[in-house]
Amino acid sequence: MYFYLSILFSLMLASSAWAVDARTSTILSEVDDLWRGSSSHAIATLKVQTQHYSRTMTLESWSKGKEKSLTKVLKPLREKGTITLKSGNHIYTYLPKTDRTIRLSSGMMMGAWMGSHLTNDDLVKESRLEDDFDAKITFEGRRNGQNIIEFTLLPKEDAAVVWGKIVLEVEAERHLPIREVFYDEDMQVSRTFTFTGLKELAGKIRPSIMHIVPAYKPDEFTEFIFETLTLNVPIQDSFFNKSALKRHQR
Amino acid sequence: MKLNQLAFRNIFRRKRRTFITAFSVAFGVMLSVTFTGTGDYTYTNMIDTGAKMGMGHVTIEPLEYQNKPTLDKRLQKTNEILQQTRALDAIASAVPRIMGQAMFASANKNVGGAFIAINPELESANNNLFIKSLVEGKMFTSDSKRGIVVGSKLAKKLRLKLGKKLVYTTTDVHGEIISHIARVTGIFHAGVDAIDGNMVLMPLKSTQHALGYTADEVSLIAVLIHDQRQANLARDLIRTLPSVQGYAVLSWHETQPDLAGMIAMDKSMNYISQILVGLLIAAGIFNTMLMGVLERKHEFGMMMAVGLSPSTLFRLVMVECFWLALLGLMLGIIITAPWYYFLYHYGIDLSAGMGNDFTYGGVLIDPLFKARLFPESIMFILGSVFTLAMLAGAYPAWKAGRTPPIESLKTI
Amino acid sequence: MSDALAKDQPIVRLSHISKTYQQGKVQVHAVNDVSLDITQGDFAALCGPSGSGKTSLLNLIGGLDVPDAGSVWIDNVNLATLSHAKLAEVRKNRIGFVFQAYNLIPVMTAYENAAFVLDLQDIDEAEKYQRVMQVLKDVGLEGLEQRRPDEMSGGQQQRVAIARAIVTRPAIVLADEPTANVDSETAKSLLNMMAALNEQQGITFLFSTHDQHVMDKAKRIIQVHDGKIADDERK
Amino acid sequence: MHILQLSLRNTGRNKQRTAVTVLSMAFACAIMILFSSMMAGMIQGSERQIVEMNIGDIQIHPQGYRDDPDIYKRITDTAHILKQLAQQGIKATPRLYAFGLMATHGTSSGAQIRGIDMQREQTVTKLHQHVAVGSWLDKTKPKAVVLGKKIAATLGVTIGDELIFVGQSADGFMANDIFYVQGILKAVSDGIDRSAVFIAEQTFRELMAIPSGTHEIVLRRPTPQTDLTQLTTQVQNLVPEYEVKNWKKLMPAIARLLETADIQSLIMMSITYIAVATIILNAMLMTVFERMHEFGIMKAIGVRPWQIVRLIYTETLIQTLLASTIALIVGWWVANYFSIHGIDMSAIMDGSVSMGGLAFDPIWYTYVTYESLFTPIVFLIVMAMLAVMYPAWKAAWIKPIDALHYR
Repeated sequence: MYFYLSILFSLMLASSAWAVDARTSTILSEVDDLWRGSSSHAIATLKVQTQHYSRTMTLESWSKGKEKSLTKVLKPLREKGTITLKSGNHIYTYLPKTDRTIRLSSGMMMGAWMGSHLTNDDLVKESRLEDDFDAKITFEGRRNGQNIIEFTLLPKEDAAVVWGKIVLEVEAERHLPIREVFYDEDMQVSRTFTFTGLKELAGKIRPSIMHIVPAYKPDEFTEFIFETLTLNVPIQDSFFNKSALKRHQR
Repeated sequence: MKLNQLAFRNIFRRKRRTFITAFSVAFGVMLSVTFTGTGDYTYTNMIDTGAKMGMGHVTIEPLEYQNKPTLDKRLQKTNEILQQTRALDAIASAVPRIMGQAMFASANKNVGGAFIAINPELESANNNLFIKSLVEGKMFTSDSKRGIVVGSKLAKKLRLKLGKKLVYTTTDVHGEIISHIARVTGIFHAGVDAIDGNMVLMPLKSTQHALGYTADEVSLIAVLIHDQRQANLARDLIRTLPSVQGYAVLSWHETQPDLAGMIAMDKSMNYISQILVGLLIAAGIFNTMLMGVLERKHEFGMMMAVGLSPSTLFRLVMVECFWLALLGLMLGIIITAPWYYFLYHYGIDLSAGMGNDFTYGGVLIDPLFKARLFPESIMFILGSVFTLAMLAGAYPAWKAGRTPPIESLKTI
Repeated sequence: MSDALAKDQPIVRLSHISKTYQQGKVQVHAVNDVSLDITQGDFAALCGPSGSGKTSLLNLIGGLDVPDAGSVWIDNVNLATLSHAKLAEVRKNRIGFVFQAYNLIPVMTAYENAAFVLDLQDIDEAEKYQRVMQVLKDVGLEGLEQRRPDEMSGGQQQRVAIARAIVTRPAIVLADEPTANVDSETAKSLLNMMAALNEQQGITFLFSTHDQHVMDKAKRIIQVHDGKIADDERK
Repeated sequence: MHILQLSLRNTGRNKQRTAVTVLSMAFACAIMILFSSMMAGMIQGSERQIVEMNIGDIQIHPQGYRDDPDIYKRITDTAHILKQLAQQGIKATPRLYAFGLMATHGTSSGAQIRGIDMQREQTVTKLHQHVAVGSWLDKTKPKAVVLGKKIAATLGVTIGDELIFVGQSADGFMANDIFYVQGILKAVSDGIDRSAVFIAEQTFRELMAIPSGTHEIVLRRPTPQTDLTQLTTQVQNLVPEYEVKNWKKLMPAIARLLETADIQSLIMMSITYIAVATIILNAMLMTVFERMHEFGIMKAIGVRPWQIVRLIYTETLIQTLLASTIALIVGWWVANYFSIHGIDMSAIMDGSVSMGGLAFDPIWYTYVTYESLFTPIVFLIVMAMLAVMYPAWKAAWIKPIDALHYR
């Protein structure tokens, strides 16, 4: 429905505003910066595998800052031209089949996003991670043949998050994310994000594949694959206007 | 010798007939008390319970809130309205509330539901059903930022326990989507799935803050009154207050049309039943009175022979009927009192023998067959049974006066 | 009250009265074209076998029944012209009734039974007491005023009935077989008492009877046969 | 003289007394018949309304569907099942469900879309008669929807307005389409009022990419007399792999509510029966005691006590049978009248009424059952026989001399 891929990737993790020690802050900022500039343009593939179906989509997306993003479906043909716009707290969907734009209500936030294992709410929420968690390094050293740093993110008392904690592993040297595990309040694993497919994107080596497995359905997954990524592209704010949605339709 | 005295002696002489007639009347009292009493109890119980589930007997709310209860509609002079409302005699309590829809999420699941934001200082088990049915934990305090009391079914769905957190997502006053965290301080079990699986209570102050309301803004004011039957009166009274001008003031009939309809249906059933029972009682009294008159044909004939006029005879029988009815009422009170006492205090448990999974928990439908009478109802019952007895006695009395004396004398 | 009336002016006048009853499928001509006058001071007996029409005649005279033909006059008033209530008035004020048996109000004492009609007449309390006590004394029931009917013998009950009939000073006392239900000794004393009342107080009596004692005492004997008057003889 | 003959003559002799006794018993009994029929009518009527409106008598679901309504849990051999049910004379209809968003002019609401087989649905439920404004779905308009009362209010739509549905189809794609409001229902049940959107089955299948299978099969008893539990078992045996539940299991709260009403009416009935019993007792006591003198004479001329008991009992039987016949005819006639014409209670209640979230009709019909007809009759006879015991005993063993003076 709506896909602001860059925001998803970057803000899932961290931000520069962590009120923690300098080193933690620095590394998390680096991770955060991996996919995000002041603005971005990307083409990505989304693969969803469930018990009932598997599907592949190609998406094109633009973002500016944290609050604005626009995602358009390129493939398959059946959904081509579907556009999702996130502007601040508002989410709009343009449906080419009906030629109508719909604003999503709060009640829809918990719906599955694009048939994947993420909810609409996940995408909105993650942009607030930095305000919601305290981070600290809980492990440094070798694990699974790699030198890693493990961060544990604990939600702040007031934070509107459902997780008990988030554990993030990054490569010790390049500070590239390896794995991010979400725990529920009883500290049971709820879902796991794995980052692979290192390749050069926007002039730097970054993971290009994000693989999400829900703990309660281990046979299913959702996967994002970056095909291209350009950071800091010039985009007008008006690009993200609701009234501009129809214009994007080609 | 006065008719009264004569009637009295007749009543005492024919003890069996007197007893049977009085018993018919007494039974009428008992039946009416049972029917009316259970009705009075059940309706009051349902109405009060309904009122305690959020809207009160009388609701002060923004115009159009009834049709489309969205969070952008709100009352703005809450304190002023509260002050003026509480000054009215009929009002038991008036409490500010915010009611809205929200999504509730835990790490496990998310579900849609509704919240009621309350000020726990103003609310208690007496005016809030949810507080009454709290089964675990306790109510949050009025200053609580994150306290939340959830329904048992909702807690189960989200796998929540006391102290666990819950994220609610809703739309604030500007139409923006907002999310906040809350921690479970208590769990209530009202016994109705639609409520236990949907409802949460939240602190008014923090909810106002979260939604962008000022401290003087709420969705509605729920007014509870001492006697639910005065709801429309109270509503009209409140409507005249200067502070509520521009707002809607509705009684429970309007805010809970389903309940009002159901009660109306049940009441109409009860009326019909009562009419039938009334007919039965009248038949019983008529029967005994008529038999009594037929039996005494000879006596009446002789009285008429010595000069008693038909109208005097009619009066005599009516006076007897009057005392019989009065006696019956007294007997009725005597036999009904323990029965009523039993129904009042214990009731008959209708849920017994109906399986263990049957938990009503006092909401909407009480599994107890209980009775409670309004003082007016008592007067009404005694009055109507008495009238019934007198009416049933009228024909036999008339008949007694009409029988030609010669006919009466022949029946020796 | 009778002083104003001439001795031979009839208290009761029956003029060609007839009465037919339907008993099952049979028509019974209980009274068949009877004309009769009863005058002040009569002590008359209607005699005849049972079924001859005596009781019917008494009922017609007392206004308890209405004749099919002819008219009944009491004090020169035609009963046929009176309403139920007026008829009750006449019975109350002008006629005293004495029946065979079961003729007292069971819930009342002897005094109250005797006073019953006076009660209906709204007589002043003191006068009532005086009259009732006098009458009870006259019929020989002094000291039994507070007895209930079921506490008295048949003769005593009949005395109460007679007391009740005469206490209003009626123009005539109608007595239907007054001695039929009592033994002969009692019957004799009842009759003597009534004869004395007739003699001393001039009360007019009309009995129906087939009792020889009564007939012997009667000053006028009216023989009734098949609803007709066969003979009317004054002694 | 034969006792029966004597009793008959006695009964006929004092017509007035017999009439008063018989009529008062008949009256009480007829009222009880009417009352029982009304109670039965209330219970049965409520049940019928619940069942007819939407949920049917029995529903078949895939295992676990009700706990977690997942569009992938489907009954795969629907056509086969429907055919088999039809062979047994059971009417049934398939249904499909999915959740999504209904949106219009800036407002939106979560909705449950319901794919309906228009033809079959009409044979099973009365939803199509419950349209408040507009009309029910019809075949010629595949893009038409009928909405629940409250969701229509939430969306602020009226007939002819456009609605956009967005959801996720079974193949993971986005399901979206434009629909037009064809009708808005009256209050049905809370769930339907708040979120139901009815669309044609074929439209649903195309929209949600579900070419086959159904989520629910709803069926109705062939006749109202069919035993529900038995039929449930029968259907379960037919489709052992699916969950088969009757409405009482599907809506336990309502079923309990009706059971409670049943018990309540039972209490009311027993109290009322006691009232009737006093009438009968009264009538019997009066008739016998009034004739004590007569029984005294009979005893005096040598009739044995048991013969008197038999005489009284025979007379009582004659009277109660007379009363029963009258009561049966009158009670039946009145109850039957109201079962056809109904008692209109709309004067007391306005419009349609819902109870526990289910809509009810303001016209109350009686329901004449064998029970409602004969329970009062049997009760009458039994009560009369019991009631006459004491006076009969008294009459049989009284001393003749006392009886002659009996007042």
